[in-house]
Amino acid sequence: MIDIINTFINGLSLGGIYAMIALGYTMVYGIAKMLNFAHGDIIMVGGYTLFVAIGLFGNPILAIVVAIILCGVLGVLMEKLAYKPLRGASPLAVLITAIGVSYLLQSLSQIIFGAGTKYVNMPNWGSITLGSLRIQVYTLVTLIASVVIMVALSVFIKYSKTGRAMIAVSEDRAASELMGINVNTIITITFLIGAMLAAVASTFYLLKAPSISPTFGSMPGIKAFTAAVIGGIGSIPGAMIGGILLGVIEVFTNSIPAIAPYTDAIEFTILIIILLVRPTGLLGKKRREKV
Amino acid sequence: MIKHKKNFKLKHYINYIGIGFVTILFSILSLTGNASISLQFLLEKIAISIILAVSLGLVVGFLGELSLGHAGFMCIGAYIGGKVSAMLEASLGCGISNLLISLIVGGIAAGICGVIIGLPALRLRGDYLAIVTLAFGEIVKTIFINTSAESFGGATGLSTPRYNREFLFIYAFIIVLIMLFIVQNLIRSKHGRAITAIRDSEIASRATGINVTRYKLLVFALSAFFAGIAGVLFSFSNYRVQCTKFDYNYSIEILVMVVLGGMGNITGGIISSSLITLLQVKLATLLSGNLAVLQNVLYALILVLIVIYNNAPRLKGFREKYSIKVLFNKIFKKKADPATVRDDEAKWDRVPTKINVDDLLSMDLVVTESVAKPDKGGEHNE
Amino acid sequence: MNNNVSLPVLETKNLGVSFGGLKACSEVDITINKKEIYGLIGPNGAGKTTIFNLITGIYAPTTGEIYLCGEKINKLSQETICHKGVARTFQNIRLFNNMTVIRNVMVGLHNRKEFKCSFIESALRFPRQFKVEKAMREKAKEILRIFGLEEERNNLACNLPYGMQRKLEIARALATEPKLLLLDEPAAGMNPNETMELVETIKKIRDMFDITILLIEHDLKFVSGLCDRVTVLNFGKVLSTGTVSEVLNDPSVIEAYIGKDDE
Amino acid sequence: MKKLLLSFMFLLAFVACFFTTGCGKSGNEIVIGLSGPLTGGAAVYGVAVKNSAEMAVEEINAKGGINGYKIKLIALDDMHDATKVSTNYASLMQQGMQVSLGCVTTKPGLEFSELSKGDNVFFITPSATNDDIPKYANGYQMCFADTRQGTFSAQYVNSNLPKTTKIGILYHSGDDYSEGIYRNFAESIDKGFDVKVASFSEDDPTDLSSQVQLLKDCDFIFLPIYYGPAAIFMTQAKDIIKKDAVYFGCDGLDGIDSSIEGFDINTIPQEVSYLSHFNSKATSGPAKEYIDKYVAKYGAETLNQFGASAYDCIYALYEALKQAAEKDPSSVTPDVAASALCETLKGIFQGGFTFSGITGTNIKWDKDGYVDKAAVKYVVKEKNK
Repeated sequence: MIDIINTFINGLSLGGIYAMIALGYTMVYGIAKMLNFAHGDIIMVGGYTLFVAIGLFGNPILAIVVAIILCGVLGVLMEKLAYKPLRGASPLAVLITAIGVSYLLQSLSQIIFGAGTKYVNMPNWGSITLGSLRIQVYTLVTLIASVVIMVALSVFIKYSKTGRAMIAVSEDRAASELMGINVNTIITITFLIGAMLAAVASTFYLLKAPSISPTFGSMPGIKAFTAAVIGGIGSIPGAMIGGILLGVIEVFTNSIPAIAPYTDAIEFTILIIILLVRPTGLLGKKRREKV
Repeated sequence: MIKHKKNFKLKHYINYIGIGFVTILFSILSLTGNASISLQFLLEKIAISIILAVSLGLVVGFLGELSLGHAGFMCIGAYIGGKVSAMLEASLGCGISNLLISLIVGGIAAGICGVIIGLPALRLRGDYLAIVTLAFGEIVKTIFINTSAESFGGATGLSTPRYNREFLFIYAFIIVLIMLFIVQNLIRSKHGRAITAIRDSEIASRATGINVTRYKLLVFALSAFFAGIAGVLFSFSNYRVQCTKFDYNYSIEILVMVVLGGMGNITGGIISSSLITLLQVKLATLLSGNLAVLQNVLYALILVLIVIYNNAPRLKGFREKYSIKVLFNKIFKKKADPATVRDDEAKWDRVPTKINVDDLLSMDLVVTESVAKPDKGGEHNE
Repeated sequence: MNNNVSLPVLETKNLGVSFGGLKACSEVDITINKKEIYGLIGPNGAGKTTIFNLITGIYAPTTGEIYLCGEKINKLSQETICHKGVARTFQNIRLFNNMTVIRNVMVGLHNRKEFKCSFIESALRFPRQFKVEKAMREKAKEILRIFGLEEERNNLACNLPYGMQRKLEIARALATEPKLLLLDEPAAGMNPNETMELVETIKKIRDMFDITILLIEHDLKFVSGLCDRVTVLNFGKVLSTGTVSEVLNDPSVIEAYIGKDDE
Repeated sequence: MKKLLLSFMFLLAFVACFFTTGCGKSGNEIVIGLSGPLTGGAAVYGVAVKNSAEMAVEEINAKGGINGYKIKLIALDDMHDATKVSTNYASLMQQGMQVSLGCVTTKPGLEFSELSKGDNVFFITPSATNDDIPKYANGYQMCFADTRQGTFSAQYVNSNLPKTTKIGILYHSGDDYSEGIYRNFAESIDKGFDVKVASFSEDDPTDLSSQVQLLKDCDFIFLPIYYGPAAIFMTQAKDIIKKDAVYFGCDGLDGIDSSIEGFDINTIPQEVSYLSHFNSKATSGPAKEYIDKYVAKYGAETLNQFGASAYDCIYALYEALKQAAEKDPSSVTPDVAASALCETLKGIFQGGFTFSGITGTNIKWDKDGYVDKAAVKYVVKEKNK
């Protein structure tokens, strides 16, 4: 029983991380209408930044701030250099560019940092014991922080002027342009937020498992994409639910030795089943094409 | 077919002529012992890439559905076909009969999976379908990687007979020709028209009586069948089939070939798949030692620049002035009038590349209810 | 007009559909006889297009039945309904934009018996493929000629002017050899000249192809010049049915529709 | 239009490619070929092998080469992808490869061993551990084969641990190296042990917390995995697994204390040890010399047993070729065909050839090409007192 609770808490915290990455995916998707396949690699860049920054400053909090800022800048740069020239072009063209950017980031990081694994000295907070239940502190921190961030993001989107402009752009870009919303700025801000969330996710990843390599971001990226789709791509609460669901499933299947090798297959099968039952994800808007 | 001779257009046959020329040229070179091993290996790879790109092009370019799991079908073909060929090796050896049987079995196995994955395609669209196909590919991979060593080889892969490299690429190119024959005729026929109609507007095609279900399943099955064929060829061109190869990255690579070639453009797909394969092999074999890290940077840069150059709306003027087509037309004094597509028959293999944003990648059709929306250009009541 | 004793081409009984709690239309009874041109009018949001969608199988009715020549069609798929002989156009034009004009019509010809050609025959290039293709092309040209679109046949559909696109959509629908043709605002966006021309064309095709036509339109001049009978809808319910002049004099119609007309 | 444009751009690249490949075999060097993952997820192994081999080649060339001829090493990138091996192999052959180090990793290595069989190219792989790699007469291994590592480890467990020990295993499913060792280990340990098994399936796992949960009661945890995932496991298990537990791995664990920049093994309270042929913490002898040279040249990050093994491979080839040249100078020249050289080398390797390097002394090869040398248990870190 204790094991199950423990596993569940681990799943929640992993899910929180997935949710955070999925948020980036889903926001960029909803607003810029593109699948940013390079999103996973921003996590990787965030990881390397933390590695360098902790080495430089020693202070993890400062390093995290630096990583968030740098990833934000990278997200904006990526958008300006690679995606903005393609605004208005076929979304598949943008998809291919995103893949190209992803390759580029991976190989550049290998050139700069080498192929080896780097280990980031994140603070170790130890664990707390509640009866026979022992929980790692970082698990709790991740869980709480991700909930706080999600709530803050929801509030920001719902109540701030920029947030509402984002909703408008995602609903109808042309109309919002006519209403005087600067679509380019909104898209840039979306990329900024998405990339910053990725940096936060990368921090939590490193708190869990402090090692990074150039391909560090690709699997979390795909998993988070899956999470975003399970929740209904474009939907912010959907990304949270999808992420947490996926995290819990992953940790549980991993904890049963007989099915552990099939973890990926199980996760993806659940995804397919969910989509067959609800074709637009758990919280995706049900859209009926107007005739 | 004699009565159609007057309509003979080089354009119709350019793919056959191109591939046929390459096949004959290199067959002669190879059979007379003038082709190097690396050329033979390269040609095998190119043939497999062409089959993959053209078959994925059916789904993405002509049917207008995004598939990120093409490697999964290839994986099934490679494993099933490879297993069959390994079993037949004892009785038939590794000859043409073994090749044919394996190709058919592997292709059909993949085709059946194509129908299975086509079923969600009836319900899902856009990214949702894309992620289901991606998931399918990963599931297939995970299942094969966890098989026992006796059945499908497990982690070290399935050991399969390798076909004589002097002949395999010739057969592979003949298969490419057969595939082109089938795919091009299909696209050119009324069935192809129905498929492109579904891409342009599913609702209108239903209203026009097109059996959308049937055609979607058909295209998925056919595309998977050819991917399976490519997989079987792959198993014959390698000593081992290892499923780590067939991950989503490989599916994306095939998608890149399709997109760069121009969606719904078979000739473009052939050219881009050959050139990308060539580029990758050349980059890998040229940049040895410390330079190897540069190959991905170069590949990524080439990819991004080509896509931006070809698609950026701002560069449109530049493209129109300096593209090769304009140059070509200047040299041969041809009129290029984009508004009119002259000679409908000549354009059968190429449908314009622009697929509606919302049709392929997103589903923006947010509809509150089915009540009528304001009239377009009609009177404005209230 | 109603002297034809054969079964009505279209008959709806107590037809209704609701989305969530909202009743888009209810208790709609329409009977259309052979070779009639029947109008469906009403203010925006009255449920006219919804009825089209119900007839063509896009929505499944919540209540009631639809009969086509006496055959119940309300559980069938869109394709089957089309095969049974119902073709339609759309309010917001839905052409196959990336295909040429002639191909748009050829898609319409797809399911005709005389152009049957199996998938294998096409893929392997049997002689029938060529024969069928040629015959389809000729037939499509013939249909385009009626609408004066023959010259445009090799243009991309999306490059046509608006009026021509509307005509092309009708041509495509006609190509499926329908018994009943549903036209959703065929004259929308046309100038008076084009509208008059369209009236003639619609009458011509009714006689030529021996079909029955049900149309939605706002332009009362168009409706009165064309329709034998009309039904007025409001809030998803039938207000009145009869000839144009009968209906226009119905006080409930005047109040609900004409009275509110800003024009 | 697009396609023409595209084809033009690619054609340029294509033509450029052909111009630069024209080099072929140049001059009088003995060519050693190698294919390994120089980029991508497994790059750290490929880079280590390439660096070390390069270093050894430079040293040998500085000494005057073999039989008066310099050695040239050509290392191509296969990205740990078996399908890239065929073209790499062909390209190496075109560039005049006479003898080879094969592939760095197993999956491509299996393909390489089949390809090289046809041309009868002698290869000795530093690190492709699968049992099938030296399947044919032309293939040799410098590293231990998977089955041997599994059985060695099991023997160690059987003879040194009390039967009450709770044994845990963490392996990487879908990875041939890890699965190979795990299966042999599981088969060979005595039935009396209480064994718990956990696995992960990603190449770069980011979270092993559920595996840690599964193994938390074990006293002895066998880790037939590479050091990257192992470091993650140890970090996550730090406070959960008993402080007096023992982590025991195979040669993949080598480098855990040195190759991960920023990772301090001393923060792990448990004992960490592994069975290997090379100790990257060696404080004396030739191994120490190698380590110092390597670190000075390439840094510690890619220092691991893969590299050491590659260094030994080159030197073993050097010694063997030297012997051959002493017998018959004409048999070791840049003009000798790969196949002929292979026969010469096979004769030497099967003829009582022994070699002492940094991964062992008196290294011998049996008739199947498997290496015969001592596996030593290295304790990287003792348990905290």
